Amino acid sequence: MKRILSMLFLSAVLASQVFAQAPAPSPTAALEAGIKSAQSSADNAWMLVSCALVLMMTGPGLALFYGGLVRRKNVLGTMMHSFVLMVIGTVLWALVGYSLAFGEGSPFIGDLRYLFLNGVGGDPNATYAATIPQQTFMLFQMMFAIITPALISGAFAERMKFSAMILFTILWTLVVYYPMAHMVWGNGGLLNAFLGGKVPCLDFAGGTVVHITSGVSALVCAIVMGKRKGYPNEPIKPHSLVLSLIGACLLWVGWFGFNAGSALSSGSLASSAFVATHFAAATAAGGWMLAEWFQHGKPSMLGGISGAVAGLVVITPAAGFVAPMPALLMGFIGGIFCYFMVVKVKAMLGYDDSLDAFGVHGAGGTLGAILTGVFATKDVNAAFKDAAGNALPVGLLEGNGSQVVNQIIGVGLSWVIAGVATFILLKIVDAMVGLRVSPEEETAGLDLSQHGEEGYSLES
Amino acid sequence: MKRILSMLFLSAVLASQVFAQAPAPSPTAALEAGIKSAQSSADNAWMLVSCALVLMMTGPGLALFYGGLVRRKNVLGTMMHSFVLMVIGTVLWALVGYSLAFGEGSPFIGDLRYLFLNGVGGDPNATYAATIPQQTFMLFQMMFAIITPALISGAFAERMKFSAMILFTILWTLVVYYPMAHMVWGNGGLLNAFLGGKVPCLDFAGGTVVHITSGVSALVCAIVMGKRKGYPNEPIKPHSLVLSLIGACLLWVGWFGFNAGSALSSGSLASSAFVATHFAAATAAGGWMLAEWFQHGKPSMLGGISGAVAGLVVITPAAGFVAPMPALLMGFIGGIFCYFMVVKVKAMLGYDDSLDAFGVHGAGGTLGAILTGVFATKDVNAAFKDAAGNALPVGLLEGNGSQVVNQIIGVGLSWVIAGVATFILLKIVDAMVGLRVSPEEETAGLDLSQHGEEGYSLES
Amino acid sequence: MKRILSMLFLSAVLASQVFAQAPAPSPTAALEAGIKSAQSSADNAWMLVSCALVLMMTGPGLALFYGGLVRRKNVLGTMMHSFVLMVIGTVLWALVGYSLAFGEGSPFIGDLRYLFLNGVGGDPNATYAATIPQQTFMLFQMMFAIITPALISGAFAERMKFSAMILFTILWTLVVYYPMAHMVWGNGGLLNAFLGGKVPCLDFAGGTVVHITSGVSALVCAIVMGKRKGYPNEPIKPHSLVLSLIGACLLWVGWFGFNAGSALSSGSLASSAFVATHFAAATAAGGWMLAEWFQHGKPSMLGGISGAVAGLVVITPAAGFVAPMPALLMGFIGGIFCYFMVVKVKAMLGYDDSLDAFGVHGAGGTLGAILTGVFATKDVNAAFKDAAGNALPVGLLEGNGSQVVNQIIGVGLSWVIAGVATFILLKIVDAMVGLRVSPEEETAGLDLSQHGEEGYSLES
Amino acid sequence: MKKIEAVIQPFKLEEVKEALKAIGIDGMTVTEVRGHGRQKGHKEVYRGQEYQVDLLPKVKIEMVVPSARAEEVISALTAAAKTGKIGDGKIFVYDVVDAIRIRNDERGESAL
Amino acid sequence: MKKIEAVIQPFKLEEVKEALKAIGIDGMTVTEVRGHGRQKGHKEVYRGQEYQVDLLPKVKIEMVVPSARAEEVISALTAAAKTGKIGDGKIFVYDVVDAIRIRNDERGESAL
Amino acid sequence: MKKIEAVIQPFKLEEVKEALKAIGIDGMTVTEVRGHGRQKGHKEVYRGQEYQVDLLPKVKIEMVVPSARAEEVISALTAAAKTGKIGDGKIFVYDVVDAIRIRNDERGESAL
Ligand SMILES: Nc1ncnc2c1ncn2[C@@H]1O[C@H](COP(=O)(O)OP(=O)(O)O)[C@@H](O)[C@H]1O
Ligand SMILES: Nc1ncnc2c1ncn2[C@@H]1O[C@H](COP(=O)(O)OP(=O)(O)O)[C@@H](O)[C@H]1O
Ligand SMILES: Nc1ncnc2c1ncn2[C@@H]1O[C@H](COP(=O)(O)OP(=O)(O)O)[C@@H](O)[C@H]1O
Repeated sequence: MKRILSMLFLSAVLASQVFAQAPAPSPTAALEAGIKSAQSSADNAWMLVSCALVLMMTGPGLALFYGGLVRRKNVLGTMMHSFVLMVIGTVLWALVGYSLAFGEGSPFIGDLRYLFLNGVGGDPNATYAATIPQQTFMLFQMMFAIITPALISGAFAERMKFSAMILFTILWTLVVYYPMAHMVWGNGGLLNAFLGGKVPCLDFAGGTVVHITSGVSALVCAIVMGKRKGYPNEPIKPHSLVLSLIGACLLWVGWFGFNAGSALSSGSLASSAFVATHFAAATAAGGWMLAEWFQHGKPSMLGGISGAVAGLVVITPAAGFVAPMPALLMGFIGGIFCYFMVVKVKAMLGYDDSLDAFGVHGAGGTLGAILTGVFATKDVNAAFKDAAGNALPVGLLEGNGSQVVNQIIGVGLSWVIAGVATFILLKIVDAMVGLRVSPEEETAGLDLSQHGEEGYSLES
Repeated sequence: MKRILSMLFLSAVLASQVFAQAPAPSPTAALEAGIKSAQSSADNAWMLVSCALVLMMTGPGLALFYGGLVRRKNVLGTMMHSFVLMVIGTVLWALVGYSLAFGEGSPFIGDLRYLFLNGVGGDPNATYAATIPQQTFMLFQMMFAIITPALISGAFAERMKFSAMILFTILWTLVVYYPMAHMVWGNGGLLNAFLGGKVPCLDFAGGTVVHITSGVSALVCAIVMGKRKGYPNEPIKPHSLVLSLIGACLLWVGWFGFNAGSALSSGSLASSAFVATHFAAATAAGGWMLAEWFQHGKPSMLGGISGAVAGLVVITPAAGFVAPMPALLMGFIGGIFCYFMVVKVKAMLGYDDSLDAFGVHGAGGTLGAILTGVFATKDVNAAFKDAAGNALPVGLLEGNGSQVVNQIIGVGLSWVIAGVATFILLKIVDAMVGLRVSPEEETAGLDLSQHGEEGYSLES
Repeated sequence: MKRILSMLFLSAVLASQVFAQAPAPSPTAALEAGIKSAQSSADNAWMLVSCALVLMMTGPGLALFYGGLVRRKNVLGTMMHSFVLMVIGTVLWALVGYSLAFGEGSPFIGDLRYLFLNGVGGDPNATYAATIPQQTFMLFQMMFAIITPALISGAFAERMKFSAMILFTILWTLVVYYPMAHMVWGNGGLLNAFLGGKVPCLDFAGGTVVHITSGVSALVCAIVMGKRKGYPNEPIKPHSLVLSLIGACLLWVGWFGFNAGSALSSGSLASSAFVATHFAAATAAGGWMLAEWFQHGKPSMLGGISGAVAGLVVITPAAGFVAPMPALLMGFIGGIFCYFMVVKVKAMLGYDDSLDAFGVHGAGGTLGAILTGVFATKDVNAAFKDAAGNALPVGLLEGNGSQVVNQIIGVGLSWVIAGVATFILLKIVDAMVGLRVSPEEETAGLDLSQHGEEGYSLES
Repeated sequence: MKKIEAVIQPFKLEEVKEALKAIGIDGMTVTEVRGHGRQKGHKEVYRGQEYQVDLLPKVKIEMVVPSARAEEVISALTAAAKTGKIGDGKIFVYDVVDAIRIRNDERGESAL
Repeated sequence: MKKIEAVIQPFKLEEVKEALKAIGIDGMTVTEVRGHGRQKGHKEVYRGQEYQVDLLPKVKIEMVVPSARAEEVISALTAAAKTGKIGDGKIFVYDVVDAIRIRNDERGESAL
Repeated sequence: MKKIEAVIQPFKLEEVKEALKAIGIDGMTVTEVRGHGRQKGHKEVYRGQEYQVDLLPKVKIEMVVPSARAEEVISALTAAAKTGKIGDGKIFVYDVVDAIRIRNDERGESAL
């Protein structure tokens, strides 16, 4: 690649010499090319970093967050759920996923123009991101397709057969994720607020596509699969909150790529989304800990990290649309709301969502998607314009009440699709290979029964 | 945000067409706008990454480094000190901190113009960073305000009440950090070498503001709070040097954002600061291990990571002012000096600075601030210019002895402010809620007594 | 640095005013300067991040990956091998390494023009990277020089004297790494495909320089040093696959800096390399796990992460030359091939390569280097051009069979140099300080015997 | 006094504890142990290397009780710990010469 | 010979060790155990789910000593381990039939 | 019945297990312990603070066997565990009053 660079350099030099003599228009064109290249390199630098950050969210981030919350005997089995998705999610995406999600096509699903990434190269796809190579855009979106199904695994942790998990994940990605991604972000997608969707639903980084779909599916999984042996009578404690803290912090840091990266450029919109993301994470962590403090007299580390993740979930759809102070508020509300869902509602309804994938992602995603319709403002993101190009009000507080309605429609649709599809898919997988490990295997733990290895061998 | 982008793209296209016909000056302006945008995006890309890196230093970096050094029963309580600052430090900063630190105002403290981040948006604040959104600058500085008080926690680890820690931290941030940050980096700050300070003190990334303030305050905390039960008679060993190693490495990596990010742009100054930072970390780790090798016949992992952190501390104020070879030397000196402070001096004086926050940050920060006055050079950073715009000598070795004096004044001021304020604040907090947990709680550990949870549950 | 920035800003402003009046050519020059600066800042942003990512691969990445695979009593000793190289590799590089590797000079080794980084500053070195400060290029290459010898440590883990390890590492870096780096990447290097090498061997990011050299040396180390006490009769299990998973994921993420960073710019070539890297890692992890599934009925976490690393190794030399689909294929082949080498061949030959540094890096690097010659394509990287500047076929599949021959020559040379030199160096070191710890020390573990500390103290 | 030493399946610990509390026995000491017996272990594979693990995680419960209550404790314990499958574990009974409560130097049965 | 088995508070281990060394007893084996007795445990809460932890960390010390020295050991041990608070722990005494030093097959008291 | 309790060097566990299997003893319970005796410990240094570690990792093996087989077990065990160096460990023998197999309430020697 070094030659390439030196040549690029040479040409630059030559060019500059040319300019000296050449007539007016010519240089302008050359300069514009130079500017375009610089702008593209700048945005691409940030987007490549964002891709890396979002992958880091899944591995090791989510793997650690979830892995620390289960019992020692299931740590590898649980981390494997995240890890194997870095494999499956990637291959599916490369073969068909990108095309089904971002190919033109119906309002519900993309066509096959990008099958095997055909035609996805170094040039930008101006429809989606005009200043970065389409390959970068493809990579970034792939990282989302990897982590989303991984989030579900929190619901069936400690009891699902590995083969069943793989089968379910593949089907779910095809049937739920790709269509949802297309509807919300794909060109012509039903809910796409920017590319001609009938129901313009604002979802900056995946409140509906990522969190509601995974969270609601998690709820269905928890109900269909039933409780873990001994739950809730026997104590089932996190085996290492230290691992979970590492994971949560990496999720927090990685989320900057997730949300600020969704600006698909490194301009001021990215900075704004970065601010909103961090602020919401902080106040949500605070909110959850305060709730604990009032209820049990002690704020806990588990509460703090759970709250932080909840806040990140809540702000995800809003990150690029809301100002800093509303972000602080959204996080705080979200932290307390998810605390309530996880601690009170789950206990009431009595399902066993092992790691609270629904209580955090489903509940938080729903809340966030709706609040986005409330707090979104044209000062941050002039999402809607009139013919004359003047920015129109975006959120409820700016006087655009209809947006909340659109948000609710988007939320409802996500709930239905995720819920129904997941139920059917689980039944299919159950019929094919069976969903649950045997009681003996569950007692022995997933690490030994599914993978033939142990997480720790600390005997000296 | 996608629409925004495509529109940006469109306008670009249109523009270029315009140029074709338009008269000479017009295109130039348009091109300059394009260049400005590209330059800003480029610098912003690096700065957003730096923000993420510096947050990563606190969580999980510092949380792990400190968490691994305490006993198993205090691991969560210790990590919580870092984590809760990601909450408190953020909220305070958003509400008043940024304004108090970087608003215009007296030489000692900023005014309230940026209260609630009022007016802090996508446009640059040319006074501080002309090429990046002010929101990015605000974010970057916030990450410093988060980690600084977290560093102090090393001194009172394993014995401070959580409520007292929170109260103290809030007060300390308001009374010590914001004023110091304003004095050294704020417009018109007393010690600001670039924006009209009376005493031009060079501090590239926080030798005085971050490390001396936290380190000296740590010393006062250690003395005021007294020793841990059983110290130094009973063995109090790090419960997991593995965690501490992970933390130290993440601190090392994150520090590139801390120091090279302090260039507030991604030009060659950032590269130069990056080099200095890495070189000093490496030689300091080497220096500390060699000292151990001579003294105990064995270099240790704990010694290596302690040395690396010491080197990073020492180079922090100098990173953007010194050449590579001096950086190598500063690190080496710093590693050995901090080893001496931690191993010999602490033992002599007999205070219980649990995790050596003073020995590393206080001592290292002081040494680094002074050596900055010695090794700073105009070849790396033309900090001072004469009327004609010619670079003047910067450091002692270049013949500007007065700089060392200025550095010492800055150091002295930091020591006094941090020391006195911390002492008073501790007395206030003690009177309000009491500083220390009860002996029973200390025996049981902070995890159970303060948070009602355990770090590990490894029983199968 | 703030003054600098504001001045930069000022001058920019002034400039723009100047343009208004000034005659035609003048502004163009000024604009070109602005473009050059923006382009450089953009590329530098990505490259600084890449430097940080590659350092993160060694610490904590490799330290954790290897540290988790050994027994508890050797965890620190093993992590120390990676950590101490962050010290040694840095100092050597700063003093002589960069010059020996990238100075002009013979086809085999560079000259001393850059001794002590003399003349390595903020200006680009156009020969290697025309758009970034030479200091950045120097940093990036240094990170490679740090991790390469660290990879070898997997072979002699759990039994080598620390002093011997340091001595060997220093000699190996001087005698093997610097010459190899110069031959493949240095100006005029024997194998340099872009800067006048006699045998144009394609190695984008270090298949030969990094992986074959370290892997083959690892094999020699394993054979010369002999087996660990009790191997293979007594069970020697990884003490924490959780640590290894964290490490493997950080290696995966860091490798984006390693490979995509090797584009030395943040243009579309970086994106392409990023895609290839991620795809190969994913399919290799899948391939290894499938192989296990067939052979033992269970895919394992250890298998998954081993496969991922194998895939990253295989794609390293090819990352900037191959299209996405071939990358998927190369990874898959690589995963299965390395599984076969580690599980079958090692058992057959019976040497004790503790952590399979050869089976993964030696074998994978060799396979990757050869496959690069097969799948490289001008559509991704127009490596070769004819006089008229038309891109010539690059890989075998494009009809350039000779490339495979060149690749094999490069591979052969690397094998010979690494193998012979390592053998001799080991003998020298053995004569000087002895290679192995005593049986008692080996039983007690490296942590206690070499460093006088323990990895964990979990007693409550 | 007798010492009742039971080696049971870890997942039975809760039940056994409850059963003992039920009959008024709440002084006990629990240890994580590994056991070997009729129950065959499992296979672990690391990079192709197979390990037959024949020491399985068990929990040991020790109670010192008045000789009179020994039988009662044994049957309660057996009932609670039984699954009927190989690996349930064993109970061993030993004589105890004396017992002392450190807190107040009480001795003999009153110290239990 | 007698076996003295003491279950004590973990934070008392150092003191007890010193006390025993003081009277010339330096052969001992220490085990991390969890104990249940009069001392009430603590509550842990994870995401709202409360767990009453009633097995508390204790340390078990075993020493086999000549019967003649038993009482002396017991009192030294009791003195050092006592805090006077519930949870101090217990000492149990057992008869030992024989002792063997593996290193040199010595038997009986001389093996201790 | 007798209980054979052996404290050995951790790295000898495999050999000892094999030796016992060889003579048909496969019921045993193993515990990770720390021991103190003639064998001097090691020094650890953390940031200049030195700790003399005098509790060293050992492994405790407990077997309850028919009295008749005690000697045979002891000699097999001693042979396998011996290195001749200080720290090899000890074997203690105790009387066992009774044994119960939880699975089927078998009692006495047949329960072993
Ligand atoms: N003779 C023995 N001495 C000491 N412990 C034993 C003995 N026999 C069995 N055990 C313990 O009891 C556990 C269960 O014994 P095992 O034979 O596997 O099942 P079961 O008791 O149902 O026959 C073993 O793992 C071991 O810990
Ligand atoms: N009957 C018993 N058998 C075995 N261990 C016991 C018995 N009673 C108490 N212990 C051990 O002694 C510890 C302390 O006993 P506890 O009743 O809590 O306090 P105290 O001894 O001061 O009354 C318990 O945690 C348990 O480990
Ligand atoms: N009197 C004793 N009571 C209980 N355990 C003992 C006794 N003496 C030794 N041990 C155990 O045996 C181990 C080895 O004893 P030590 O004196 O170090 O070596 P040796 O047995 O070769 O003399 C000790 O670490 C300790 O665990």
